[in-house]
Amino acid sequence: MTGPILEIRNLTVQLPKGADRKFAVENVSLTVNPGEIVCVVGESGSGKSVSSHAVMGLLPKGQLTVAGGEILLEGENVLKASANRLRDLRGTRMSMIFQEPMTALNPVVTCGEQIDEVLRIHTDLPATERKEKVIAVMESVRLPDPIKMYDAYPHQLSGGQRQRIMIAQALVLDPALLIADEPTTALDVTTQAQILKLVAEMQERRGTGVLFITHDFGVVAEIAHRVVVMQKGHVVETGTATEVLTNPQHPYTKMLINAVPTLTPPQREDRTGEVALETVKLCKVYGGGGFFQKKREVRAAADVEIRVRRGETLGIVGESGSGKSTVARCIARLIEPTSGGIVVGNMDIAKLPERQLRPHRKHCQIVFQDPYRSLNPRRSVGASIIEGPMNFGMSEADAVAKARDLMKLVGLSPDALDRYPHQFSGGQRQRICIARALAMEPEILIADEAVSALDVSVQAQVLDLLDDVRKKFDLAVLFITHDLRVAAQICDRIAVMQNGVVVEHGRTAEVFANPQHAYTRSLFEAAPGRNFQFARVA
Amino acid sequence: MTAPASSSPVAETAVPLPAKPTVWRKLLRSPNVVVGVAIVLVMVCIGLIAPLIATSDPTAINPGARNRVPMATSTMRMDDGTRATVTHYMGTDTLGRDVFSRVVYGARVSIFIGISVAILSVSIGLVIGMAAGYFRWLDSIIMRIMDGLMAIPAILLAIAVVSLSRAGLASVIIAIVVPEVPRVVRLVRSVVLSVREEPYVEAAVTAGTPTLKLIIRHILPNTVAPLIVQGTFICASAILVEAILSFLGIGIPPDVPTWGNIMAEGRQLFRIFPHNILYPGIFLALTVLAVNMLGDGLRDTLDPKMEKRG
Amino acid sequence: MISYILRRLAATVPVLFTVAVMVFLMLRLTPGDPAAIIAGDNATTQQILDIRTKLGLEEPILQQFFIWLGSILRGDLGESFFFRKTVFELISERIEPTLSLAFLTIVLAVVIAIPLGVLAAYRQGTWIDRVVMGFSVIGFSVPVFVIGYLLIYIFAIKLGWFPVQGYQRISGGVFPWFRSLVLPAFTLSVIYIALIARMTRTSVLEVLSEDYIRTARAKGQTEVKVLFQHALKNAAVPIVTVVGIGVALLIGGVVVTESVYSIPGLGRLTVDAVLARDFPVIQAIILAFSFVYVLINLIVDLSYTIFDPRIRY
Amino acid sequence: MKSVKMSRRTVVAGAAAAGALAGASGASAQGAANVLRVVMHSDLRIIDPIWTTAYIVRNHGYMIYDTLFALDSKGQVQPQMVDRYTVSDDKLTYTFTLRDGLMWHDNQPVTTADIIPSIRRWAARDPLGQTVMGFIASMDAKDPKTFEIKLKEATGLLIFALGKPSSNVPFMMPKRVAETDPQTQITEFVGSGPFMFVRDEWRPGDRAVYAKFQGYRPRSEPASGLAGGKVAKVDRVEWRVITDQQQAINALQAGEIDLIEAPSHDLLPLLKADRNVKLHNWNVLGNQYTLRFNHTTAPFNNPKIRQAALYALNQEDFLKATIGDPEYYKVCKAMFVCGSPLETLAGMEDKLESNFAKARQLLQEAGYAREPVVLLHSTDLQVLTNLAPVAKQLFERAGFVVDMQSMDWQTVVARRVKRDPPTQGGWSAMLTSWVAADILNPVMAGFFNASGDRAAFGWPNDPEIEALRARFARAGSEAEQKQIAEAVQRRVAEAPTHIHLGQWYQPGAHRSNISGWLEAPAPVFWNIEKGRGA
Repeated sequence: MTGPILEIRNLTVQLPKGADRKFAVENVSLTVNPGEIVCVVGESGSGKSVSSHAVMGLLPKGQLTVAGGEILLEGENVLKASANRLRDLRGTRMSMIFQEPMTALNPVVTCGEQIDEVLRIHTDLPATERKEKVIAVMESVRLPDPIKMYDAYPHQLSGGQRQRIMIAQALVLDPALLIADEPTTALDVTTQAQILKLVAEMQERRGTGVLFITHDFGVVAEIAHRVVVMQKGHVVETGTATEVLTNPQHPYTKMLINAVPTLTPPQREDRTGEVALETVKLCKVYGGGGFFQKKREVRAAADVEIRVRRGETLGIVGESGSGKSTVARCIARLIEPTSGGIVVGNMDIAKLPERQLRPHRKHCQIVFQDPYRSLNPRRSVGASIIEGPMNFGMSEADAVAKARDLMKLVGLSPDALDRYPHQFSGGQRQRICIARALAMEPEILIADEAVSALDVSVQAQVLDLLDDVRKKFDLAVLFITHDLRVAAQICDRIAVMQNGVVVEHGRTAEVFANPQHAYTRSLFEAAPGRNFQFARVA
Repeated sequence: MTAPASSSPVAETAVPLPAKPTVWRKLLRSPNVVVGVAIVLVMVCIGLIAPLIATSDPTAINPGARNRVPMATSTMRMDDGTRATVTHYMGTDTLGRDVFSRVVYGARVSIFIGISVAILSVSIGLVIGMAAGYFRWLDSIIMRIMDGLMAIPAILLAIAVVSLSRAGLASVIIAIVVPEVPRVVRLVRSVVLSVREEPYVEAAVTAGTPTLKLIIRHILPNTVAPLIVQGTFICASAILVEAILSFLGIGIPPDVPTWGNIMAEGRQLFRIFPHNILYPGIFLALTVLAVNMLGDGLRDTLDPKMEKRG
Repeated sequence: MISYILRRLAATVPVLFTVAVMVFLMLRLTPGDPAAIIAGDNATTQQILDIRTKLGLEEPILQQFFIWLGSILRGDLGESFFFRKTVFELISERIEPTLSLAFLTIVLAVVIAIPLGVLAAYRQGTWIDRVVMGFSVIGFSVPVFVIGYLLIYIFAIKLGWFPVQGYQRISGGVFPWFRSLVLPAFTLSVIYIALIARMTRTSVLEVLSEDYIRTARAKGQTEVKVLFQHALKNAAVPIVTVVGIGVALLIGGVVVTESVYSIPGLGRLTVDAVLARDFPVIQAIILAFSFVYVLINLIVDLSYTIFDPRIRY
Repeated sequence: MKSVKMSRRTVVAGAAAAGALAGASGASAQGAANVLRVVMHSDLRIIDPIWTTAYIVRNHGYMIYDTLFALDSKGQVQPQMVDRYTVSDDKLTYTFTLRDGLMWHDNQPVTTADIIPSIRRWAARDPLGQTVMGFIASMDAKDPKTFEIKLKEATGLLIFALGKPSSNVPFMMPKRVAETDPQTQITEFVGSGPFMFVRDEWRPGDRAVYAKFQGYRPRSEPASGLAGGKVAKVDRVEWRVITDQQQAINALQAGEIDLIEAPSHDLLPLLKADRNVKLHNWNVLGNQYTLRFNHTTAPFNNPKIRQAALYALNQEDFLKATIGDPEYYKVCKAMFVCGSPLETLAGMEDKLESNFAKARQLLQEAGYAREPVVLLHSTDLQVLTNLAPVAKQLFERAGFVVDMQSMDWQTVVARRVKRDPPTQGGWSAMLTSWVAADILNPVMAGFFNASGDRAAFGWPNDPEIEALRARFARAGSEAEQKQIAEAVQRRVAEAPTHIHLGQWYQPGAHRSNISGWLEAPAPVFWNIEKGRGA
């Protein structure tokens, strides 16, 4: 058939009262043609998901209401379609995959049945044929041993496999339109790469039109044919992938693209400050013991040996479950290592009991991933910042004064001290967390995925902040991340971890230039948009 | 490593910069809370000003005027030999005591029981729960005992406790508190266990905050909301349990007017003189209903799940 | 799995022991003297002392406890102070009515409550929701015995559909058995209907906001199936839990209901025993109830595996 | 209206006839119709009527056991198991002959070898029995049918005691049972009465079942009171336990049961209004409310203060508060029961009038130090619950300090035998009720036993009363007995051992197709017929 599969015209969606703005999206127009992948890029709050949900007619009742415009699916206006008609379209003509495959799949129904359900709803094929069809589609999405997997429950699959199930169930009836809402955001880089490949391949083979929602320009670079950039509910720029990525017009787009860290680390001279932190054969084993039968042990960290000097940033890079956070938490002594040593200054704190540990805690501070949970919602940010210093005997007045300075330092108004966390945005909160950490005048600062939860633009700013404070206070920074680009940007040296073991360790530049270990290499392979030169425009 | 875009499009669009409405305003918006509070207040007032509105001494018996129907009148022999005429709005019971006065005074005792049981079991449970939740080594011991307590059916436990000491207000309150405590303990413990994993608690730990401060500042506040909710429900059930104990004949001494007592005494005459059970029944049901509604309202507004994200 | 069950069963031992100790002490500290009660109204002090010695109540408490504990472990629950019967006899002849009542009550409650709860959740905020929730709150607020009397008055006395009181053994035919239990079971179930309906509503509500519900809708699934195939199954665990907790409450409710409908079950046996200070009976019953409670919890936990494949022991 | 009455009467008559036939033939042709479903005043738990004095157990005794003598409806002692007896001229030797055909339920003949140990066991526990035992020199079986009792000195009590109508009743049991230690409960339930105890259907808290004993040979005389021919006219009697009074009434009206021994007085209007139900005052002598003092501790260790109480109280209030309907109570100052041979007003004329002035004055003279009266209040027995509050109010208006402690009856029973001072779990006064038949004279009525430690709880110690009781035991003539009884009552009016708070009557209720319920001090179920219908 000819003509666009999807055409959104001047779509306007209203937000509930009391929200920060009137419309979630306003006058959004975009089209998806057959066999085309259109990426909608934007940061949180840009309204990219809202648009996609509007297409499926899945806007939460009562909260979001379409105020104007039309959405034409193969010429049919789905906004006018009856509930039943909409149900018929879903799964047959248009279908959707979501960000978090774990929660998007029904945990108590086998994967096979969940795919089968689509067939049961929309076709009246006999069970045997349905089963064949399901197995077939599972094969087509490269699921190993589909017959066995048919009866598996979601939790028994890996994240990648789950997302494949989602895709299978979305494509089983060959819809004209596939909407992918951040389908890879929750996945590790390597998996992400595979899924992206799969989507592209599927789309090619079946000529499906794909509306691909993402916040990651790397991903865009990987798969997009055309790009739609959204900001605060408006489309600010559209064009082919190459146009937009190499020659962005709109300032916002430029800003976003500039914010994407490069994969080629800058040359850095070695730091020579004295060693602030050193771990010796650090091990952490979970489980074990057990009452009747032996519980299976998990070696979250095995013989980890790292060294960080003052003024140096060591990146620990790895995918989920690689044990990088475990190491961080051991060093911060939030958990007790099973064996090995943690030398801070010239003192092994690995086994110190809480009481003797307390005086040493100030040396090592940590900034967590989730900015929404790392501040006590019931206490003013000021209270959170001065708590530490006052624990170590600083008078309230001095502590507050210090806090004000730090707020300035992290780029927030000192008067904001008596406000509460929920009054700040994610990035602001991360800044506050950094301020709180600095208030302790630590020698070691651990950043545990400290920027992963932030939009690229914010991410860049926070990274800069971290680098500044490192210089300013000659900190030893231990930077935990899953994102190679980020690591490349600020780490002097990086340690790559896999299954609790440090597989490679060296100067960032060298590791990036020629990775030794196979795993490291695979990581680089997977990094989205790696062989794409983003425009660097002022 | 989950990324920002949360699965619900709403969260995406709403950046929580504007100050959220205060808890109080939220509460005032909940019809459950408003109605509940209103009724409870009325009942409490009735209890407080009982001496003013009661038409006669709730314990004064008058064998000459037993089982009078509502609105009947009777004359009472006063100590000084004079005779006074009383109208019994709710009739009289088998001892000729004025049901209206008893119900009004009953509000005092019944509500007092409800509230004191709630406060006692919550505060005891809070302390024990905190200890169990925070100090690993105490945990198993405490929880075993709590399991034991929990395993004994509440009513049976109450029956046993009441017969333990001479029937009276104190023993009844204890009897109702004891089975409630383990439930509170479990609640508190679970909150503590989940909260102590929160990054902001860990941050406080790395900031070298001493254990006690840590508990009071960062963990305790999280238990307040659920405990208030739990407390209201305990209060409601306490009022009921008191009635049931009286029904089984092991409650507060019958001459002490409580709604439970009045009903328990009146129940034998249910078919001829329903007023004995009807009026206190209405008051009791209404109060418990109100407290329960209050609890529901509080839960919907104070629910920690709502609380976490600004 | 098996080892898990074993571990759980092993874990019940300390629990039951605590129960045993607490109950025993409580009873031994009660003012009532079974001997005096047995001796009757016009007994002299000497007669009562004789009886106390006969019942072994003159021994030091600790000794009494271990004697009792020993016999329990030997599976001997002792003999009632009053009835010329062993506690075992007494309990076994009382267990059928209580079991029947409990069983019927739970069935009734589940059958009525769950659909109500799902409906309320689906129509959250509408009048249906409010009606269901309103009813459930009222269910909490009215004392069991009041409900009982009302039902008797209406359905037994005025309409004469059901017997006023009493229990028909199931051996005497299922219908009379059922008929004799309808009113008691309904009386007792009111509070559980309330309890379960609420829990169903909340947990279904929670599930309805889950991603996979959205996925199901995105597949074009109908609302009814979304509710009962996807939502309910996922909401099952908390519901099952509350049903389990309900059983604990049930035991309490049984005491009252049985005395309202004069059903010769364990509940009334308990009250009689407590009023009569029939120590061996009280101890045995409370222990038994506690054991049932612990067992139910275990069963509930195991039932999770049926509803949620993620749970494995 | 009249015609209705007529027709109903004829129906009943017809039913009665039918029942009579069935009863006589003993055939259970009518099956269920011939089962009498009864709700008694309490649950049968202990089943040794000698070992305990509980009335429910006494009633159980009358079902399955038989007595040597029995009280007829006119209060006269008549031979029951005994066929005839002779008394020697010196009134010291009694010779009894058992009537023919007496059978135990295990179909063994009743012999004197069974009788004598039965008397001994009873006498070991019953107060009256103990007194009588004091007179008995020897008891010997002459042959299986005749036995002989020799007295040390003459007493008018022997025959009366053997026919004692209420707790403890001298029931006759087989030798092997009767030889059980009096302090131990019997474990075998074989009697020679008109009904047999069906042990395996006995479920305490639920029901006790009795079956007609086919082998019972009734006396030829018509049944009268506890005496006369005990003809069982139903095949089965089931005692059902319904703890809830209201529910018992409901069940009776719904026809689920046939008879209630003691329906709550307040509920009688319901029954009166129901044409299918009849009320029957089976215990004509009625009952007597009683307040018992604890004589061993202050304040009631002082006779003047006890007398003050006697002035402060009045019977009307108690009766109104508990019974309510004047039809079922009687103000009666006679301690030995109005309508009995020993009825007298002696000493009581000005007492029990709630003369608070007088009471206060006496308290003053006695130097009452406002020691609190610990008043035990039982809360779970309908007929007793309202007594204590009334006493409290009257006491207080007389100037007593009262500490009323509420508890269930079982706890009262336990408390009242404690001799500790009130502060340590003791007591000062408690209220109970006696069956009139138990208190017809100062010897049998337990509360008059003033022998201090050996007396019943309350432990009055009054040699004067003891002397009088001893004389009463020896008294030959009615007149002499009466004159002593008056003396006792006068003495008690001065130094009360206990206070009688009026007589009350407990009508039973039964479906209108039930007839033949005998008037007697205890509810007995022989002679009762169950007609069809209604």
